[in-house]
Amino acid sequence: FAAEDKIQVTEDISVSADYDWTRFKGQNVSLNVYNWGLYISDGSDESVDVISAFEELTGIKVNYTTFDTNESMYAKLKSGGASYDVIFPSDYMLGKMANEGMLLPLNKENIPNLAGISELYLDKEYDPGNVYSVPYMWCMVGITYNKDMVDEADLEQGWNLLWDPRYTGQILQFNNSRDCFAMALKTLGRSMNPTSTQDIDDALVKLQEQKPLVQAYVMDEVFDKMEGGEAALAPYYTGDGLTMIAENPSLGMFIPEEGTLQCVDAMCIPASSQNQEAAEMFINYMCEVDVALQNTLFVQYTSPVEAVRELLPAELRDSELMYPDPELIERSEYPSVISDELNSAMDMAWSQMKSFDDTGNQWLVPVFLLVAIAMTVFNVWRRRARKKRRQMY
Amino acid sequence: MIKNRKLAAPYLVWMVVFILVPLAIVTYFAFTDKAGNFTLENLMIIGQYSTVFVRSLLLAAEATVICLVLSFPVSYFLSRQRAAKQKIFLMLVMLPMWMNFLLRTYAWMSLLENNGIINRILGFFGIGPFQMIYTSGAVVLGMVYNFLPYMILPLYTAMTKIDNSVIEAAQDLGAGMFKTLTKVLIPLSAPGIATGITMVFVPSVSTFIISRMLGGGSNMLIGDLIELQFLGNSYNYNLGSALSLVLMVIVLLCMSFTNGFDDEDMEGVV
Amino acid sequence: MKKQHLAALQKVYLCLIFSFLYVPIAVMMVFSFNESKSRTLFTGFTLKWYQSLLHNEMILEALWLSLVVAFLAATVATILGVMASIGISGMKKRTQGVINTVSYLPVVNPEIITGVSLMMLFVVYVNIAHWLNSNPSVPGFLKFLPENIFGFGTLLIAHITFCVPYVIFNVAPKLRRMDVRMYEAALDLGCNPRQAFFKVVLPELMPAILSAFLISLTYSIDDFIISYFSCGTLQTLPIAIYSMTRKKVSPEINALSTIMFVAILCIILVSNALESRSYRKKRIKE
Amino acid sequence: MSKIVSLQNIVVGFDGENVLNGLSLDIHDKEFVTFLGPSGCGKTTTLRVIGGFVQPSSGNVFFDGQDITNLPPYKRQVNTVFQKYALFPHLNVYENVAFGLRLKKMDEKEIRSRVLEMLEVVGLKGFERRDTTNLSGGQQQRVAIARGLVNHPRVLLLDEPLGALDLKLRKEMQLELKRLQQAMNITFIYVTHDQEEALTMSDTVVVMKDGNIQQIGSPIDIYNEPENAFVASFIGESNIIDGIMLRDFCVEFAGNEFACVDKGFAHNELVQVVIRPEDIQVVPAIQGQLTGVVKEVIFKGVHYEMRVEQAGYEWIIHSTQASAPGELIGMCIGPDEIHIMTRTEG
Amino acid sequence: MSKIVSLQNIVVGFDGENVLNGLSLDIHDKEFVTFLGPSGCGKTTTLRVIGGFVQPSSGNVFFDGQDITNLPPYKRQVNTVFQKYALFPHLNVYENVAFGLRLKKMDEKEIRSRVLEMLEVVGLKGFERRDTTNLSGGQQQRVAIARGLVNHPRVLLLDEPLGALDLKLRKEMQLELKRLQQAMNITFIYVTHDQEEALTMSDTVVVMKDGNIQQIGSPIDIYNEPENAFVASFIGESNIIDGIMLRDFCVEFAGNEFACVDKGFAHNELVQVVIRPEDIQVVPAIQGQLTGVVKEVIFKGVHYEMRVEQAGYEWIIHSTQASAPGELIGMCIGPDEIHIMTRTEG
Ligand SMILES: Nc1ncnc2c1ncn2[C@@H]1O[C@H](COP(=O)(O)OP(=O)(O)OP(=O)(O)O)[C@@H](O)[C@H]1O
Ligand SMILES: Nc1ncnc2c1ncn2[C@@H]1O[C@H](COP(=O)(O)OP(=O)(O)OP(=O)(O)O)[C@@H](O)[C@H]1O
Ligand SMILES: [Mg+2]
Ligand SMILES: [Mg+2]
Repeated sequence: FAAEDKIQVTEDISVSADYDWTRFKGQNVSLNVYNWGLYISDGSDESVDVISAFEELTGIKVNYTTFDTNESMYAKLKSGGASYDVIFPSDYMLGKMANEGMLLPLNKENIPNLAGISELYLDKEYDPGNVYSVPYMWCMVGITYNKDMVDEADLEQGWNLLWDPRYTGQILQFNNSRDCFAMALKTLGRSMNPTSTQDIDDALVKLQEQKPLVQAYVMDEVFDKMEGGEAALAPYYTGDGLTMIAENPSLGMFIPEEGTLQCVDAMCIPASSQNQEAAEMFINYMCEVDVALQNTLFVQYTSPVEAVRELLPAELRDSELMYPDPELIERSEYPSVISDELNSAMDMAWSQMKSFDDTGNQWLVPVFLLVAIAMTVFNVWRRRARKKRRQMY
Repeated sequence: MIKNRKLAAPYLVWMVVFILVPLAIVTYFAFTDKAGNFTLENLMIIGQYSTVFVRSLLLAAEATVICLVLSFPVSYFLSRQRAAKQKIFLMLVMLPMWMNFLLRTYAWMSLLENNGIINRILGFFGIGPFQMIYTSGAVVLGMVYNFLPYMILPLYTAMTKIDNSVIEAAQDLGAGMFKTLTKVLIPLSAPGIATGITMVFVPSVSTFIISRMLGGGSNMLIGDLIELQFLGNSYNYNLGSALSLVLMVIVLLCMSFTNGFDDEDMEGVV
Repeated sequence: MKKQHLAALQKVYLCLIFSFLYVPIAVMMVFSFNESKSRTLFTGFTLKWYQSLLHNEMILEALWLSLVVAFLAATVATILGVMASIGISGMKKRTQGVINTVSYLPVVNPEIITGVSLMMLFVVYVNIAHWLNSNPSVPGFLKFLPENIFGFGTLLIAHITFCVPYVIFNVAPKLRRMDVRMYEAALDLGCNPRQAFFKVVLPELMPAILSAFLISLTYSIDDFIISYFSCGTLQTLPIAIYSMTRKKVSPEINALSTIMFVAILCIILVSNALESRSYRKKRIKE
Repeated sequence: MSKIVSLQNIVVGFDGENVLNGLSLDIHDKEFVTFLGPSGCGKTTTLRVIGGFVQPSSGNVFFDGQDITNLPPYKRQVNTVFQKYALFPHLNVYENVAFGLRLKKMDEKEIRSRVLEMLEVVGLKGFERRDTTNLSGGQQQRVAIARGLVNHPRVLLLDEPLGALDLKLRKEMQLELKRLQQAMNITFIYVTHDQEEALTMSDTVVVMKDGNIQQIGSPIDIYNEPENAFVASFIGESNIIDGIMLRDFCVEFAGNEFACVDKGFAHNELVQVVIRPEDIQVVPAIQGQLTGVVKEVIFKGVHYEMRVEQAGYEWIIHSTQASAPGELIGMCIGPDEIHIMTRTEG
Repeated sequence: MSKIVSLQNIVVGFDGENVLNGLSLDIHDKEFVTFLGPSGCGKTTTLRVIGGFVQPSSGNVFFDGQDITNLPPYKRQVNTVFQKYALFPHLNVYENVAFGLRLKKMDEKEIRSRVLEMLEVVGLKGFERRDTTNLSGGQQQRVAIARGLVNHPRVLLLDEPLGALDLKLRKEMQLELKRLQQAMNITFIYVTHDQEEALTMSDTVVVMKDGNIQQIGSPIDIYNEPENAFVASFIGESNIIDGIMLRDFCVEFAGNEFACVDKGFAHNELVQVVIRPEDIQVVPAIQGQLTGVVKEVIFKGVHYEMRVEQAGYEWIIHSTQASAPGELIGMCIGPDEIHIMTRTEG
């Protein structure tokens, strides 16, 4: 690249010069950015602080805050609890929000860097034509394993490994119904996205079967657990798998051949945004090669920006986990948007699975309530009686 | 001025707007569906979650009883110390509450894990390792740890009001240690016990962080269930409201049973 | 002989309980000096987490916000609560009971209910404001309600709401037990009612008010769930901590907690020492 | 002596019951006046009416001739020493005493000199910096008095200020209070239910019962000429017997005729006779006007207290000589020692 | 009468200071013994040693000849009525009294009859179901006594049981307690700091000061023959003057020689002379053995209290006749009224 095409913002970041980065300078514009926790190169651990670079470049103040699940982000936006300018929902959530009219269509003229995004990640069913979103990071679900505890030959089993009774008590499972059900469905040979309540019922049986083998249902605790050698097997996201392997070399990760879920976290603009154009500038900035590179280095997820791959260190560039076999990708699915009805059924099944091993029946709650009421009535009566007795003297 | 009822006006307004109205909204949602039509379905569905309720109540009850048993002697000993010492000990009881709740629980994870500190120490002596984390025992432990001060403080407050001479009187009349305990000490600290039970039982029933972190999420409690409605796939706040309502009713029943909302009893709790 | 045994037993027991309370905290503090990020293996001593804490703007900003909100909320809650206690004390027993019961609700309600219900309230407000502002048939002078309320204001309101009851439960009983004659004595000596309140009643309630303030501060700094639903785009310290768990808790947080713990300990120790010194001084003078 | 406080037809009710029923009373300047009566008779209430803490539902309070019925407490030239002192616990001794002066925005120097002077008067010199909570009861009491007196009130109200002290300290403080009142030369209105205290200190004693005044008079009047049986029995131990006034200077009781010094009663009027225990002389049985059997003898230090049964009535007799229980003794009562009152109930 | 409780060389220390310094004492069966002394002298501590609540650091406690020093309270045949009653607030009157019997696993019928009987004895029949917290002080006091007595203890310990009651009630209860002791025919060990109470009730009075016994004797002995100035001044008001015992039956004090009934002192021994205020006769100035000027006259009901200055000493005189302040009067003191003690400090 020729130097004159670039504006050098910091030592590590240069951005393309044929974009008017400075049109908001001095206008006191600020952006509310809502991202996953620790999901951007933020200057910690000797990384590059891409946000302050953006602020320096454009004069836009970024108010950066974080969330921990798609659902909490959704709940907050849905309720009108806050107005953001840029959010980073995952695929299925993105689709759901788009369906519900919670997102603004992007003005692609303001995001020329969209051109640098690999075709592989564009125009998916959750957002056909990328009307609402620009992918930010991509990953797949794989299984991390501890080489000291797992026989490499067993990896042949694919997803069924997670149902292998030899690893009883050493399996960690997602504490997230969507991913769990996807795996269960896969082992049943169906699509990873439930399409009927029958799917959900069958998957539930499968998950209940698995439950005795599971040590714990975890999300990000998985880092500690796997790195600390607490468990042998854990399905998780490939990007995070890379991070874990970097911390603990005795860990490995594989993606089952039969196919898996792939996930995208994408950048969108909520309907309530007041600064669409500035938000689009931010999205464009995030798609700059240098920025995407720094983010990838920090987060270890796969960047959809095509040019990044070449700039990565060899072990990442050639990693099967970061850039899996396209055929495998072909066999994999994105989580789809599913109906409210199925969602409710899934939540219900999920909680049934979680409270599964105990015996108990529906009558217990009313009985409990009745007992409580009886006790209260008795109590009130007793107090009355005592009062009366006192008054008698 | 000293009994100027007008002074309560700002709070009363505040109370109505920010306590009662929101609860009314919750109640409204509990009895409507997503389209805003009246329905009892939300409440009916709850029946299917009975196991969750039962387990939550049982675990919370277990934690409460353990807290009570542990705190009783502590509070008694504290209440019999000199005033200056009592102050220091009280501070010591309160101090852990200043640490972030999540971090304290995290610390317990470090202790209890299979490769955690306790197992490492035990391994040093050639014992173990034991599976401690991700058992319901660990959940109860987490509850006990986090809510113990809420039991100690009201018990202590109740016990400072027990005159030493009453205990001596019991001994004088022929009561040994056990009888003094059952016939005098326990009945007299009853208000404190009641408050303590409420203060431990309620947050134990509704916690979801403890069960997730120490219980490995394999057992769902009411707190998780409510959270699931607001922060789950289905985003069913109607059901969430209904669950909240039922939980609130249970809690209020428990409370009306233990103490009659007397602020005197609340003293020192908080 | 027997009594000594009992005393020894008592000491041992107290030791056990207090170590139960403090072991996790000690673990946390020790591992804030840990070289590696491991939570279970101490690999070497370092202060780097403290250094990086000083440079972590997100945490520092969140901490700052938490402290500001906590101080404001505790202050407002204390003022509101003290006023309420005084007002309530003049009411009939029955009314008092009702008010106490309602005040008790935020204390016993699961936090998530309080958080969500408050959020719903704010949303309802936003909807009303929006309708008023956008409906052409509404006269112009009614279009003054701001729509963008989520943020500092709502956060503060939420914190005040769950703090006030604690203030009331701390102050009201003290007020009730206070000798009315103290107040009358002040009147007798020439105070008008307002002066009597500020010169006598308030100082008398001061310990209770202070502890109520401290408690409010604690709860406010520690609160996550209620804040989460009412903070808008802001981020308090607990929210920052929770969302950081996307990967794992950074030892920086251990470092922060250690610093806060030590700071609080120091404040308590110093205030205790001052108190006992002035006490001793008094005794010496006798 | 001019009237300084005057109560006219004061009625006070709590919860629909009248605690004071139209009480009227004049208090003269520079007097030591004591309200004496059993617990709950309305003494404190009367004091609080004067202090301005209780609004009478009818009637007027005059101070120095002016109607102050509706004046709030902080505008009255009256200070109060409360039943349990009501010292300000957050202030030390000096600040407690200086409290009233501070409110008057007095010069700091002047405050200092007046407070120190007053502390010296009550014997608490050198206690300025002490916490009031660490003081003994007697010392607290004196701080409370100093706090009132330092404002130079025209009237000081004292509500059982010695109630919480033990006997010895009480006796000392009684004398001290009396001296203080004379030294300051102001009016003290004092409330007590201890008759000995009332007699020891007062210029005028007001005996109350159930919100009504029973008798007003000097201690000697009250003791020696009680107007009714209640006053007689409340002021010291008494033998109170029903009798008949046969004619002037002659009364019949206990089955015997006695000479007395009272007159002016109707012929055969039913009366009550009061005889103080120490006024009955014990004589050999044959010489006595009355004879009785000794039931019980109690040593009281200064004297023996004997309970003597005579014709169904139990006499209390104080005598320096003890008779043995069971002994038959005679009793003589001089005319001077017999006090006649019209008969009332109770 | 046999010894029932015997203390031998009891030493008790708190915080390194000895509260009791080697106290020895025998208490006889069926006596009414009173510990009398100023606040903080160790009365309560002595009682608690007997009750078993305080372990003496040295010395032994015998009960009926057996060493019970190490027996816990609940195994002693002794019951206590505590300083502030210490009733169980969660139990009603009946249950409070039945508490001790219940612990003995007695038959419910027997318990009932004994409790009701005991409540009748203390005059609380019909109060069985009442809450103790709503009772008046005197009633609470009686419940506490019944609770102790119902167990038929050999010894009942009472720690200032009347301290919280008002004067009138106190006097009534004193008599009642004495009667109760005689009716039950057991030993009462009673603590008070009120000398009149001690004199009124006791068979034996033990006067204590600073953890030491000053004198043991009957009320009359203690009052009339105090062994030292402390006892004399503590038991009733006294004039205590330094004097010189010139020879047997003749003592010099206040600048004059007086006949007395004491002998056996050394020649010219320095002594203290105790004269009770009521034992000084007031006579016209010329007839007096001593003459003095009346400083102050206080009406006390039964008598006048006069303070008379004579040669720098202020005499307290009780007389039924008042002299005017400023008057010169004569004082006569009979030989019987002069009590001689060896001189001690304080
Ligand atoms: N604020 C009040 N509310 C209701 N009743 C009251 C109040 N103050 C006094 N009383 C009642 O008025 C009566 C007289 O009370 P007061 O305090 O004047 O008596 P007292 O003579 O001072 O008695 P004590 O010697 O016990 O102090 C009592 O029966 C009391 O219960
Ligand atoms: N548990 C204790 N710890 C420390 N000191 C004590 C204790 N009990 C009593 N004392 C001290 O021992 C001394 C004697 O106390 P004790 O209670 O026997 O006095 P008392 O004669 O009963 O006085 P009072 O008439 O005030 O009841 C006091 O100085 C008291 O402070
Ligand atoms: Mg009164
Ligand atoms: Mg005592």
